[in-house]
Amino acid sequence: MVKIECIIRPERLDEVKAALNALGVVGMTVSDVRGFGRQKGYVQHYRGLEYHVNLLPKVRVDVVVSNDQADEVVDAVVEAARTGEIGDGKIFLTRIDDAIRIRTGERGDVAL
Amino acid sequence: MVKIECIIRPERLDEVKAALNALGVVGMTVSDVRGFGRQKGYVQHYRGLEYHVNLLPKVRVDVVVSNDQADEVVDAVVEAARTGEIGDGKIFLTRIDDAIRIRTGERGDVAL
Amino acid sequence: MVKIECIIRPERLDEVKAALNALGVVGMTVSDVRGFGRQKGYVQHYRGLEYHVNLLPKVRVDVVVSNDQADEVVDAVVEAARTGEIGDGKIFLTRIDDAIRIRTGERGDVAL
Amino acid sequence: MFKRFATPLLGALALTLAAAAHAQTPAEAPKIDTGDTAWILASTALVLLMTPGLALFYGGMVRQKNALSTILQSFICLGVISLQWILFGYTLAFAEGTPFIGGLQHLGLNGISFDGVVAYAPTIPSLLFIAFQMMFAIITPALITGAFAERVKFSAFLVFVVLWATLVYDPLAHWVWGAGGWLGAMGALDFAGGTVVHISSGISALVFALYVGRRRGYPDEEMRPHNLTMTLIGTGLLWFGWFGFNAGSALGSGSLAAVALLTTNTAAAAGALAWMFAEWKHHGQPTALGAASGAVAGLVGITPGAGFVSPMAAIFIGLAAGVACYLAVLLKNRLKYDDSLDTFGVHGIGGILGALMTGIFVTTSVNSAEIVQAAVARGPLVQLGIQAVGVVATVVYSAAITWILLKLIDVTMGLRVKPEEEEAGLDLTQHGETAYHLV
Amino acid sequence: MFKRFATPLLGALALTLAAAAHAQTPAEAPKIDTGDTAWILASTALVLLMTPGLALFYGGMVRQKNALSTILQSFICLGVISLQWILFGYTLAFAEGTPFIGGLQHLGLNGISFDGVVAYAPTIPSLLFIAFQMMFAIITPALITGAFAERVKFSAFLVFVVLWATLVYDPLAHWVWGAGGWLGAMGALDFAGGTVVHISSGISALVFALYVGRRRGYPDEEMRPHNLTMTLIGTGLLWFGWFGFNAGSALGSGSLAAVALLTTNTAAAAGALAWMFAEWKHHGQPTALGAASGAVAGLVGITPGAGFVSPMAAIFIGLAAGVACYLAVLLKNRLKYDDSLDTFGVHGIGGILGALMTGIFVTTSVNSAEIVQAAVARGPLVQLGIQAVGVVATVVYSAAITWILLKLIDVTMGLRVKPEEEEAGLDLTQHGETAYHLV
Amino acid sequence: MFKRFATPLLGALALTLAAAAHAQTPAEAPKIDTGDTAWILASTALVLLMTPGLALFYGGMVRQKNALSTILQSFICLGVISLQWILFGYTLAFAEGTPFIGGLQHLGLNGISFDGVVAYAPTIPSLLFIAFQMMFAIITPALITGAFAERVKFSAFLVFVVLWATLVYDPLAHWVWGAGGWLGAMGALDFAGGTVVHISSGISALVFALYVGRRRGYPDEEMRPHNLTMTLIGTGLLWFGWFGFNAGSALGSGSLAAVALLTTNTAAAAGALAWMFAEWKHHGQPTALGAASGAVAGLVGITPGAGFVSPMAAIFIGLAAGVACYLAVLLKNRLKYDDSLDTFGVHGIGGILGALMTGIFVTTSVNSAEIVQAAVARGPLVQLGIQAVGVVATVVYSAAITWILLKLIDVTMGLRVKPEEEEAGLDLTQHGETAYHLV
Ligand SMILES: Nc1ncnc2c1ncn2[C@@H]1O[C@H](COP(=O)(O)OP(=O)(O)O)[C@@H](O)[C@H]1O
Ligand SMILES: Nc1ncnc2c1ncn2[C@@H]1O[C@H](COP(=O)(O)OP(=O)(O)O)[C@@H](O)[C@H]1O
Ligand SMILES: Nc1ncnc2c1ncn2[C@@H]1O[C@H](COP(=O)(O)OP(=O)(O)O)[C@@H](O)[C@H]1O
Repeated sequence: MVKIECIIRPERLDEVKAALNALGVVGMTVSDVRGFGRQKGYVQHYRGLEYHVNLLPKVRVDVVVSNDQADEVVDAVVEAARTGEIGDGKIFLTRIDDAIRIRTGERGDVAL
Repeated sequence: MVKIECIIRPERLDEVKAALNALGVVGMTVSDVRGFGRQKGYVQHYRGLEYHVNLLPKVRVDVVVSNDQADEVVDAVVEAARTGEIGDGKIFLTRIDDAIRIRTGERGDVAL
Repeated sequence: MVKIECIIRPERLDEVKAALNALGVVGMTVSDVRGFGRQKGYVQHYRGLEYHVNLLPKVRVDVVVSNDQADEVVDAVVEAARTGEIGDGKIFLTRIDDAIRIRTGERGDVAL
Repeated sequence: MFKRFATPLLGALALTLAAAAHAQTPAEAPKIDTGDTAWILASTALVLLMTPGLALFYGGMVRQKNALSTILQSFICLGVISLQWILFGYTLAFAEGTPFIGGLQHLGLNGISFDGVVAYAPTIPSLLFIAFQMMFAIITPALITGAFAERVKFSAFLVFVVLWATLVYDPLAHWVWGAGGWLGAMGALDFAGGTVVHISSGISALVFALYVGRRRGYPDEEMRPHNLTMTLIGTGLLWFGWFGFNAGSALGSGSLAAVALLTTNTAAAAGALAWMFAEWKHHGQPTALGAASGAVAGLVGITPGAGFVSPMAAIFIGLAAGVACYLAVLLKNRLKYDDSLDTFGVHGIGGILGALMTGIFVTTSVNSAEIVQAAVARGPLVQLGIQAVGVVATVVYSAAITWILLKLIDVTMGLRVKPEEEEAGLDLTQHGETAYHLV
Repeated sequence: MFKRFATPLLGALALTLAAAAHAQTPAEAPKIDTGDTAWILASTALVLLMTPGLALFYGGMVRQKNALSTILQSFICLGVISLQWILFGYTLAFAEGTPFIGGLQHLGLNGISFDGVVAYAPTIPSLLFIAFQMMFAIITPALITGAFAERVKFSAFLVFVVLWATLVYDPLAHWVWGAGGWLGAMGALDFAGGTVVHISSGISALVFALYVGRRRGYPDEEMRPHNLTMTLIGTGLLWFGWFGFNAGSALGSGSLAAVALLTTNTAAAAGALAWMFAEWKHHGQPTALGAASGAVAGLVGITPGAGFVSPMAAIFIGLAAGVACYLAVLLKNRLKYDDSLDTFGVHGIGGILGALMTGIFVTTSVNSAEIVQAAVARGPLVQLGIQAVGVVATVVYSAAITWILLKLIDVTMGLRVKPEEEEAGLDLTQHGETAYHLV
Repeated sequence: MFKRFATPLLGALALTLAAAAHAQTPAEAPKIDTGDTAWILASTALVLLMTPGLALFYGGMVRQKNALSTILQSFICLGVISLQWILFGYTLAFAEGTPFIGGLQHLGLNGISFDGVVAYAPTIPSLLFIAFQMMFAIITPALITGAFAERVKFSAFLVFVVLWATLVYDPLAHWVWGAGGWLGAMGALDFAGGTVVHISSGISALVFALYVGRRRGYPDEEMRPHNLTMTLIGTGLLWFGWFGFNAGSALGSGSLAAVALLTTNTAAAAGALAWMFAEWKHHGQPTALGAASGAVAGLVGITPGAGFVSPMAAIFIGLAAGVACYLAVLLKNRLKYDDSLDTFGVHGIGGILGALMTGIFVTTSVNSAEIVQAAVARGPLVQLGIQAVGVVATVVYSAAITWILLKLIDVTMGLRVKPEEEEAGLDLTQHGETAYHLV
């Protein structure tokens, strides 16, 4: 099993979700994060104090899939999340040793 | 070392925490996430516009434990988080290569 | 590639960011989490009901770097995040199998 | 309120007495006074604002998943009771009738002259008296919602509110303030609604909380207020609006309104300090929620006596209400029934305490109306007894009718949401909305 | 408003008529009445508060990234129009002039005596009349901001607001309420601004929404309100402030103000229930946002008739406004133009409906002023026709001038922010701020 | 305020003069006017609301971990000072005494008749004058809390507030407004509290900020406002309440109140625009926080002159206050002392500027009271000198006493929380609460 961790632009979440559904991926976990990278940030000012904001809102989508599904999922995410501008984000792949479905106690690929 | 990543229902967090404490697990990290899966969502309407909400509030609990403690932790979480209804969530296991306690610089199992 | 997952005190984030930048690390992802550990919490009371709060606000910083950069990054984080008091947090290292830059489709170290 | 100066002898007599009690009004035919009217117009607006204020006060204390449903329960009382009142509520409460309920002669405001006055308030327009009273009828059922927050069906709630307003509030208002009402005729004092508003809602709240049962997970799960800044905004608006509630109950602009305003503010201040210091002593820390709760307790406590007691007495009443309501809330935590936002603990206890203390502290130096002179002549012990009769009657009647209504609704349409709906929150499951989408 | 009783025959005549229409004022020289003044002072404060209330009502409905910019757009109207009004807006609207626009004799409040009165309101200080009217001039352009929320440059918005207030609001106010204004002279009734405030802003909103185009992603992306509790606080403040808006438009304290207050409250209540039940029936669930929207629809609907119709008629107007505005919003969703926060659907439709219904329900039992007697004498059909002329004139004029202004601004300075700015949000890109830093 | 027309010749004379200054009041025995009373009742409520408004204004600007503690610091002033005032504050400020402090004859409202009047305001009830003044005494110490937000012990704060109100506010109020107060006798003009409220709190704020030292991490760490929508709600409530503050200071309902209301609104508008445009020019972007801060600066600036200057002068005062306070805040950032929420920059600087400008712009066309005629007769330069004396005296006295109080509290009970408490936030460590539990 592989965990595919995608850091994407918040406004691409709907597309990514749709793309994954189209592949038959039935589960994912989403969280709000802030990203720092090449994308330049914003200057904020509050009563004359300037703050440089370089942590930008991003969304992180974690999908765990079986090894053989990994490649098509990565491709689908790249396509759905890409705008071509700096700040589109990253995908990281990690090996998952096991997965358990809490409801049933099932383990392995069948638990996804 | 193993990272045990549990996606659970928010309302089971207290039980899971208690179960882990009972096992002598002294640390964990919790975050708010939204999950998509088999559990069906809700329809929201705002001035006649309908939105289907299928990202449901979940809580993610990350616990890193030594290899030999992993199984009992998984079992404890499964028991504490289960309601038997769709949406109880998943547990994912990943190998952790090293852990460092920032305060002391200690490494390995002793850092947990 | 290695993912360096740092759970730190919120108030040390600026220092950690600065330390990473100084090393030439150009990307990281930050999220708000709550941590449970040896650090003791607080008692809250609402109209006479007491709640013990032992999930304390922490910040999680994820940095994926090439294997050879890992050690200096860990050292830099330890130094920047340490206060010497209980609750300074942990760093966990995980092997990352691949990274993809969504904007370009690049893979591997070059995608970081 | 001035209207409670109206005696059981109706019509002209009531009118004359009421007029005589009003310093600025000559004994001749009543005439609308622009200054009196200006203050009651403003007061009506102030009391109106208390319902949104209450919505925030309560809304901040529930969990996020029930924020909107809680706010809406208060808010929609503005919709439902505004219509109920002009259609049939006003006539049931204030038309001449039996000692127990008003007649039906003013159904749909029938027979109310749009540019005349009513005997209850001879220097302000009739419709203004009706509108001002309406605001009291609106907030009273809204108060009850605190007791059953986070677990009741919206449809059942709507039915309950209409029936409760009609069968509990309107008769009680008639007993105390209506022409010929038996409690008023007996000499029970209630300046701005200690029995009619606070005891009635507080007791009904208790009955409702007991009937409907605890929230799932209570008291084991942590149920922390989701937004205390909202509760504090609400407290500010309630305090502000209460000036209209109490000082507006003078039904005119003058010394009596000024006294009522000052006693109100004083009791609120004393209540806030009392609760906060009690908590500080007891738990080691003073809380913002405690100070806010104490302010409301003080405001409740002074309501029946606002225009009858001196500012110094108001300090005492406020302190007593703050401490008593704090203890009542502690007791609830001990007994483990689930009056979620402490409507009984604050409005029930505070209202009872205030009603009784009014009997003790009433003084003609503040208000020289006949009804006050009579009370003072009776002496504090006798008056305390009369006040106690008012309290007991209100408690028994409210509790009984509320219980019957709940039973009725429960067997016909069901009262409580399903467990999984309660778990997911009422906002999503009853209303298809969520309060916040903060990225 | 009383001021609309002023006839085309100016000066002394207008004054006499206005005075005569006012029950409490003897026919002799006008004298400031402290009670009338007290209520209009309070009303001015109440209407002032509506603009922050509107800011919250709107601010809660946008996405978080535009919360501050939306609130600021309303808020800054307080800044810009307050100055515009005393410098030249007031004289354009209310000085004697042509039937179409006021003269310039009161530029910078020139010639206004600081301790006298103006003919429009002979029992309150001149400056108070000016200040009260100012609050209407402030909130009207703020209403429009709901239509183009989340996509317009702040600089362009500021220029638009000043020009719109000067070229649309001020002339329209003169037509209807100004000395010699042609619509007023024709007998069109508008008690508190149905045409001047709501139709003008509602129609301009529609034109603006069509001109500037949809928000990026609309209607495919989900655009949920970021904080409905804020919208509900705003609703509470609007309802509260509207008592000043409508009952203050009696320009004095007395029976007329009382009627207006009661009709206002009644229509708000009926509107809230109507929208909520329509939605319940249609979507299966009643929403808090629906109830709030309906309340505002009811308030809009009653505005033109608040001091002309009975409380029973107000129920009907409120119900009709609630349902009609709900349907208008559904239609928008169908037609897919992007009037983001439904300014047209609520203020345009509600205002038109109310203006017409005023012609039907106007009655001398509520208001016996000459202008009302004339209207009743004409009969409902004729009066409906007159009202329709007022509506059509307002629609055509507002639409035309708004379109010209937008074209002008667009070609000179640009109207809309860049796509990437819209994506990142106006708070960050126009103002360098973000609303929340919640850990 | 009218009360400041009272001369050093006390008793009957003061009363006669005050009465004479009031247009609507005949020279004969004072009589309560229902219209005057209605407006001051409403004004008292409006000023009350300013304290919750301030709590939100400040609460939104701090970091989330200190939201409740900041709100509570303002809020609890309502509790503490309400009691302080009726027990001994009022008598110290307003009873006849020396030129420097009032006597003790009205301790606990002793000797105040509940249905009479006081000489300061002969047409409204005595208790209403006392209640109205109380609201000023409450908000003034609350203003100071902005300077030391996020780092002071709650217990130390409570002690400070009581002592400061007693030893700084009460004497200053006596100097300027009290019967025989030396600044008033000298002819210093302060309509609604420029010196008494704003300079005193602003200077004390500066001293407090310097004494207690910077927040941990300031200025290196980012300390962004946690909820600017809350700050904007607060601004709206402050603007609204300020109508009571300034126009209520006419102590009656009439032309003077109307002028004060209009100058107040005008200066607020001008201040908002001035700050916003200064920032736009300087930083390239206009901010909502800037507009809000500017509005408050304008309101502060007009406070001493609200009933003495014309609306056109108010534009100038508002613009000047907006720019000056903006520059003061920039200077603070340069000097790096930590007046956290800019109480000195806005209230200190704005108050001084307003007090001086009042001397220049005062005109009898707005207010023909004797004190104004005397000021105008002296000529602007002399009056400016008198105003400057008032400013200097207030600055020196407030600074000295505040410093002594802080020293005293610091050595006895400690002033500042522990570093780790400051890090974790005052909400958790001082109050055992947190503001939000948003899932
Ligand atoms: N080395 C890294 N480790 C973890 N997250 C990263 C890393 N580099 C980038 N990110 C995440 O990816 C996001 C996009 O990166 P950025 O450099 O701005 O653009 P791009 O991916 O188009 O080159 C960042 O905001 C951050 O959340
Ligand atoms: N493949 C997956 N990858 C990541 N998270 C998943 C995956 N499948 C499910 N989840 C998470 O688990 C939660 C529960 O899954 P769901 O299918 O609704 O119920 P169940 O686990 O009972 O079958 C989801 O809301 C989501 O957060
Ligand atoms: N076993 C663990 N798994 C995951 N997170 C942990 C674990 N132990 C500690 N943490 C995280 O590290 C934080 C600090 O741990 P704590 O025991 O309080 O202090 P210290 O690291 O100084 O010993 C915790 O709040 C928690 O977020």
